[in-house]
Amino acid sequence: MVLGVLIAFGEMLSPGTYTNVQITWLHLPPAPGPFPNGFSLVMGTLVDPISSLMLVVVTVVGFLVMLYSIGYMHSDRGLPRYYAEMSLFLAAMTGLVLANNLLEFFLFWELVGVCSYFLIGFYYEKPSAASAAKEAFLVTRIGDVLFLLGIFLYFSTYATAGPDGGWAANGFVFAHNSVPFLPLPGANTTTLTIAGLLILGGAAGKSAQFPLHVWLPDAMEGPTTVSALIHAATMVAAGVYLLAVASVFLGFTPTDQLAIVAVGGFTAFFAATMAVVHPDIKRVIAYSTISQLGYMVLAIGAGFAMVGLYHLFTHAFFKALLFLAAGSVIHAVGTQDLFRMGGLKKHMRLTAAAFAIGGLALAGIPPFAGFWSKDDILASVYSQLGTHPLYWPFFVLAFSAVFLTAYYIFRAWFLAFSGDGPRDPTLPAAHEGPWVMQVPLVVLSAFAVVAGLFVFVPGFQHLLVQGTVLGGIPPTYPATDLALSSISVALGLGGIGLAWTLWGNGRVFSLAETSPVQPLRRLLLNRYYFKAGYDAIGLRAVYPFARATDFVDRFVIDGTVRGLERMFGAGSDRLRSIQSGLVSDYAAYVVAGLLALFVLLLIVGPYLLGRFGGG
Amino acid sequence: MTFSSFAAPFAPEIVLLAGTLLIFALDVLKVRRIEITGGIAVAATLAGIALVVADLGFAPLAFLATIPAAQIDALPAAGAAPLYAVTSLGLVFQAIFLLAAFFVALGSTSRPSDERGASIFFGLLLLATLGMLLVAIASDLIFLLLAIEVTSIASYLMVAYTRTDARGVEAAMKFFIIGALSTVLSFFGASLLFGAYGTTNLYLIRAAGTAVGYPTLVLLGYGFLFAGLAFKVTLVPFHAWAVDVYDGAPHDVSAFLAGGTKKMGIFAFFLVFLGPVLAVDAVGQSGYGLFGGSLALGPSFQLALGVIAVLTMSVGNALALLQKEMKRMLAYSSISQAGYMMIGITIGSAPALGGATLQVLAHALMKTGAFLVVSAVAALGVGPLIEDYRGLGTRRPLLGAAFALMLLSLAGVPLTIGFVSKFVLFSAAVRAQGWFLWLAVAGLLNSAISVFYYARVLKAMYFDPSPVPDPALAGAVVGGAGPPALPVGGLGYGRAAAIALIAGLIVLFGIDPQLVLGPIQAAAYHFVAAGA
Amino acid sequence: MLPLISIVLATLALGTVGTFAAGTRARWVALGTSALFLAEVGLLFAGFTGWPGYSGTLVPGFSYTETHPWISLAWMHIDYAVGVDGISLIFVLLTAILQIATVVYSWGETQRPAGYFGLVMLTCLGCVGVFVALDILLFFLFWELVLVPMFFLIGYWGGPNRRYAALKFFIYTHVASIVMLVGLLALVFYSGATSFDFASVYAAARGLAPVVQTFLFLALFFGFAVKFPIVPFHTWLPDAHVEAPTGGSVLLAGLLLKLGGYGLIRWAVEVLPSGLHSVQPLLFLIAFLSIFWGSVLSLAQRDLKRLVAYSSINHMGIVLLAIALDSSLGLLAAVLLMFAHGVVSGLLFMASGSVHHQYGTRDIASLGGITPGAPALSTMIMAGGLASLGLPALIGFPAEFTAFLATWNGLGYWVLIPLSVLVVTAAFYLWMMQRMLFGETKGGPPDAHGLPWYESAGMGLLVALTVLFGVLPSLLVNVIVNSPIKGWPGT
Amino acid sequence: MTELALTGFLGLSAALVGIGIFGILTRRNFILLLISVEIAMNAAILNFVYFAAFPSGTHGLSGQAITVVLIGFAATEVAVGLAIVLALNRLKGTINVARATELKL
Repeated sequence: MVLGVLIAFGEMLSPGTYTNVQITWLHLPPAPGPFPNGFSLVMGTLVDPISSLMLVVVTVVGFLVMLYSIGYMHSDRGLPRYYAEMSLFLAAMTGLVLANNLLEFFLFWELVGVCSYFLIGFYYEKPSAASAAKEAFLVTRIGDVLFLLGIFLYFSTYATAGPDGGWAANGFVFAHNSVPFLPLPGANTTTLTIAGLLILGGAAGKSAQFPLHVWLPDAMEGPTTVSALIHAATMVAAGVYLLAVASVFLGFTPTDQLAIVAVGGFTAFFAATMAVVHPDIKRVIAYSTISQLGYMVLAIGAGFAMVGLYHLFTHAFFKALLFLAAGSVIHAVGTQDLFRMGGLKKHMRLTAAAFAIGGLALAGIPPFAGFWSKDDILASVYSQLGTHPLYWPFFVLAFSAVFLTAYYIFRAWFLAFSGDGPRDPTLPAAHEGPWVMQVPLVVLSAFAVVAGLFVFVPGFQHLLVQGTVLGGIPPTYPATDLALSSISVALGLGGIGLAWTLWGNGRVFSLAETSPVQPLRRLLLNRYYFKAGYDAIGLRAVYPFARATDFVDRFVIDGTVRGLERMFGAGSDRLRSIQSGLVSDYAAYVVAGLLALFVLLLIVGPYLLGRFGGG
Repeated sequence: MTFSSFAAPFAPEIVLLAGTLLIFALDVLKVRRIEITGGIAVAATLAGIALVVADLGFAPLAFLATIPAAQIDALPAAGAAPLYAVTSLGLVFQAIFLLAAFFVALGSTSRPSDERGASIFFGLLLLATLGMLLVAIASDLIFLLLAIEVTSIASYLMVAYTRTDARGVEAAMKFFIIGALSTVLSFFGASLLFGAYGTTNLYLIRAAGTAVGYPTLVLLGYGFLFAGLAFKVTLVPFHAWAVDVYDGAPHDVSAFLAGGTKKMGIFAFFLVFLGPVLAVDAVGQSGYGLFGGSLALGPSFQLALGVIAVLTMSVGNALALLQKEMKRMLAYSSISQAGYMMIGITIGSAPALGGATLQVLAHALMKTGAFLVVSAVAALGVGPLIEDYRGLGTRRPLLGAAFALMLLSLAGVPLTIGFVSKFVLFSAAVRAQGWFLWLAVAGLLNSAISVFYYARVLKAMYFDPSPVPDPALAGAVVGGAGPPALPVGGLGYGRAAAIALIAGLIVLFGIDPQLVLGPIQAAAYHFVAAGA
Repeated sequence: MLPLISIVLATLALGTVGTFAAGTRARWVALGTSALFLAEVGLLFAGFTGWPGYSGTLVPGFSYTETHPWISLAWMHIDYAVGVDGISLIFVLLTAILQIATVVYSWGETQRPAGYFGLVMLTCLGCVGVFVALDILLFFLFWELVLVPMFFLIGYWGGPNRRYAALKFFIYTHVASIVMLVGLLALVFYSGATSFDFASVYAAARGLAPVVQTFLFLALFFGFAVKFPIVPFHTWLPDAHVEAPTGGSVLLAGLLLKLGGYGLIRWAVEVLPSGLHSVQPLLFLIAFLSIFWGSVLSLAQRDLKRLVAYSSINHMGIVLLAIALDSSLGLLAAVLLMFAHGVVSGLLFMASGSVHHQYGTRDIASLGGITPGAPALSTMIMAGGLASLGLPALIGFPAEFTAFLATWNGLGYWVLIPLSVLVVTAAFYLWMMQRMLFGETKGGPPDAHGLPWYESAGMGLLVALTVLFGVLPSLLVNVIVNSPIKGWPGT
Repeated sequence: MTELALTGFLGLSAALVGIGIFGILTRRNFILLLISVEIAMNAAILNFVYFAAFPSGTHGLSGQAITVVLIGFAATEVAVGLAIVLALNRLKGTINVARATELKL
């Protein structure tokens, strides 16, 4: 961690210096055919502004979560497994951040994926956990496949249009300040568009963007610490990071950008809606994660990678904070159901405060971290509205999501902490966790307050700008638009207000069964039936199809084989009856053979030979 | 000419004749112990082998060579009509015949020493072998046919020599009737050829070629002759007798019939259908033509042969496929093997002849060995059905291994002579190109199918649990329920030695085929060039 | 220089004989042989160009070549000709690895150990022979030789339905190799070569007319395809695998399937270029079919071994695809894939064998939550599954990555077919793990003794290699590309 | 002799062969079978006799010699046949070949 932070500060002090070391991983020598120059795949590390930024996030949050785990997991068997997998994850994540080419990026990308698979399934005795782990792996796998194909497209584009002609001998290393693909003369724009979309697909898988978002809420089956580290701060952010990297080193076509904006904007709103009604504290936060990731994607789509990364940075802290806070709540009361909790703030002041800070940051209330970054995102998108009319709806969606966000997070807060005692009396008496659990809360709260202000540290903003240099031209940082930000703040406050009126002071707002919005609520509770749909595809379509194929395999293909076998057998049996045992028959065969011979010699032979010519 | 110069080419024949007479004389003198008669037979055949191999130019035995190398493969003076001619290929076949006879004799010495008619058996064995040796040096049609008849008559009697076994006698009856019929056919054919050519000498017939008054007679003659010889070689549809005879005959006799006399038929085919009428280009590529010319019979005969070859191997396989009795299965398999040999005759090129000859050698070894194993196993009290062999492989590892080896060789698995012979034969077929390729394909597919029934035996021997009580063990138990125990776990020295030797040769020739392939190919080239 | 390859073959031959003779101490002899063999392979590598530590004078291409006349007639010359290039060397290495792993894994074999280990030795001998043979007859001889021990392994040590499976395996593959033999013979004689050795056939085949090449290629391909196996000639595989003893399955999947791929590369693709060219579309079709079929079928399997067997079909389909691409990258990918699949499927079959020993069944549905009971075992299964579904840093990844890259490069968007099948592959492995390893414990407690040390040792070795070559694929690649193919340094 | 004669003789021997073969195919009595064989055999023997008379020069064994040999051979064959008949009769109590079909399939 310390190292990570040091690197980051080093970058701040001496912007524009890049460390890049690499080794050849796989080398195909030049050979005639499609690869005249041969090509090599390398593994290397590239430390540049944005990677160092990520590094800070990964290491700091990682450290704090590990610290927190000491308290949170203390009573858990399989601790060694837990720490091993967590460390492996941190290692892989660091590798991903430092990767200096797409292949290596993909390699670690998969590794963090499998770590998350293991950690989600940490309580593998629980069938739900096991299946959630599988679901997460599979859904992200879909994204990975797209990502892989995207890599191929970039590689082959590089092959045809790359500076060194032929397949890059340099192993497709991200070349800083060199021209990215996009402006590259001769690069096939359609291919690049498709490639961009495929990359987006990969990112969507990892960052749980619509329509591959289903896995993230279920991933909450894992320990809360895992959710905090992997499914809030770091791994899920990898998708966003990928998009940022791609936008910087590869570049997106306008079409790609529109698609990215669409996905981001829609997801931001879509996920928020689901969070509004959910009773499970962790899942609420999970949905908010999805929606926040949507914001980042939106920003990158609008062409402001640095802003997206900035939000990623701040979000990492306050979202981790929220999770850890929720964790200590769960640790205390042993349930995740908001409707059973209540009045916790009496016993858990620190946690309540931490959660509140996190909530405020999330809701984008100044001066908390979330405000600045989210505000910049909205501003940046607003500034780009001119580029394409379709930006409008998604901007509006994202904007309105601010209100929902504020509402659902504080709904959660009120449900959990306000009021005078738990709604479910059977809950154990709540109490704060040990110091190892409190310290991270404090630290992260501090970050959640101040992280947003970093942007005013010249070095930091420079870092962002430098990091996202596109084709040698440093991008302009979006100007803050006071009107816009005031509206968003107002929305946020409005959301909080609504939450207070419905849920404050232990009030429980229950929607009348007859209410016209009831179906909508059910729709939201069932997550728009997405998961159900996916399961249906799996269990009602694919598996029966597989069974059918199996049937064909056993009875048609193998049946043919056995059929042949039987045919031979039957033929042999029939033939054996000529062996009658009566010697006169045998003599008859001989004479018949003699006659047949003459037929062959005099008729068949000459005919055939005349037809096809002799031997 | 002096007797010695006259007798020289006949050295092996004379040895065998002496052996035969000696045995019969002893029989008259009531000396019938197997140790003696069998010993004589073994000695005679062994001596015969030595002499033949010496004549073939086997250096270590050179001192035994009786025929001046110049006389071997020598073409007679134009117009001369010798009754016999020594060809190197003929010598090779003699060696094969003697080898088969030797193994049978050796194996048979392990039969109960007071067995009735044993001495007759050995005498007839030598007599039959003598006839085969004569076939191998014949160069006159009548000489050839008579030699064949010597063997035939001897083998009729061998099949029935016990005179008490109903199965044996029935077999002999069938054997005799079909045999007599085909004898008639061949002599009738010969008579027609005599009519067409005014001679029965193969050289002269070849010289005359197509310059002949009555081509129709020639066609008919060769047709009848073919039918007559096909009986010996058990070509479909002239094969039906073979299965019953091999089945009914005493095991050792079956071994001799399958491993020996059948091969005589093959060589007769060589003489009648290849030697005299073969025209060969430099590389021995087939230029086969029976009277290319007026009736253009050559190609059409080839076609007929090809058809019959494929028919033979296919029918043989098909019948063996589900066969339940071991001996009948082996009989059918040897029918199909005859089909392979016919491929070589069909193509008629020197390589093909070589391949066929190697196949003959391989088959002689494998089938003699297999039937000897059968008779050994039967002596242990195991039944005739394949399923009676259950667990044999694990109960009698060595015997089982030997039998497995022979079956694998029959199936054409590498490192056995069976593989090499098929490989060479089919190589020759492919090399001949044209429609001969399809002969190779047919042959290979058949050998693939044949794997099934050999594998079935292996399955029974190794994978199936052995029956209880296990007869395969009873034989070995001294004073057990089975027959009195013989040495070598109930096998007896002779059988054990014969089986072991054959197994050894199968592997030896499988690993270093050049040993036999070299001489055989050279002989084949001479044969084709010299035209018998 | 030492005739290393002959020494290797001799080692295995003697080892086989010794093992058969050794009775109850057979396993020691087998172990010794395998160790010696491995050491000799090490020597082979040490002296091979392109190997990191190489400091010799060998020219690239075929190394360690030996030629001794064997059968020489006026019309055909057959040599005992052996030698290795990068590709064959890789496969020899694979053989050595799997042999020793199998021997160690089967350490507890009590049923006629002499026969068992002897047959294992014999199988490996046959495979090595196929990989090093540079003469058609020699190649075919070893090719056929492999069938026999496998037939006995399945038939004697196999499961309940072993007899049927053994016969089916033997005949099915034998018929195929017969067709292949016709092709090989025709290859020699139609191209006018009198010598059967690789070089002269290779040279002579250039003169063949494209149409002839096509037919020859098809004949050879059929022979190899059944070994692969590719749909629809694959049905012998599941039966053979399910019935075979664990060691048998390992060798079957790890080595025998590779014979097909190797033969295709060495004797068809290399020798009959225009033949390959004209049947390429067919090959692609078959490959896609196999990939799809194998993967989807695995999804439907309840028996762990059957599942792995079908996944083999899927992987070998990818191999065929890579070979059919006829590009240097494709070739590289194909060889990598085969090596990877050899190790991984070996691991998986060992694992399923252990599952069977421990729980008395391989039925996924009736097993569950075995992780608490047998953590080591379930780790092995997970490692195998993840490697097999192409997880980075495991051996499967570089292979599949290159394969798909090559496919994209050669076929463009057709690559979507195998790529999308990747998801299915992941699906059935994950589903298997979820049902078998996780969830509530079903299917009774594990065997009292737990996982025997030798079984975990055998699997551990393979896991280690999976990781090693997954992290450093160049160890393999540098060797592979030293082959006289596709204008690689070997040429 | 003349063509006519030749065709006549050939016709005769052909007839003999035909009769013999017909007998072999139809008779069930072993003795009768033997006789049929002999009839057919005589056709061949007859051929040798008169083909030897043709002008077209006779090398090697002349037809007559062959004839003598063949007659002798035929006698031995019959002898063997009779031996088998006896054995058959003793063991099966019949000389009807149709009764001896124990070996089949």
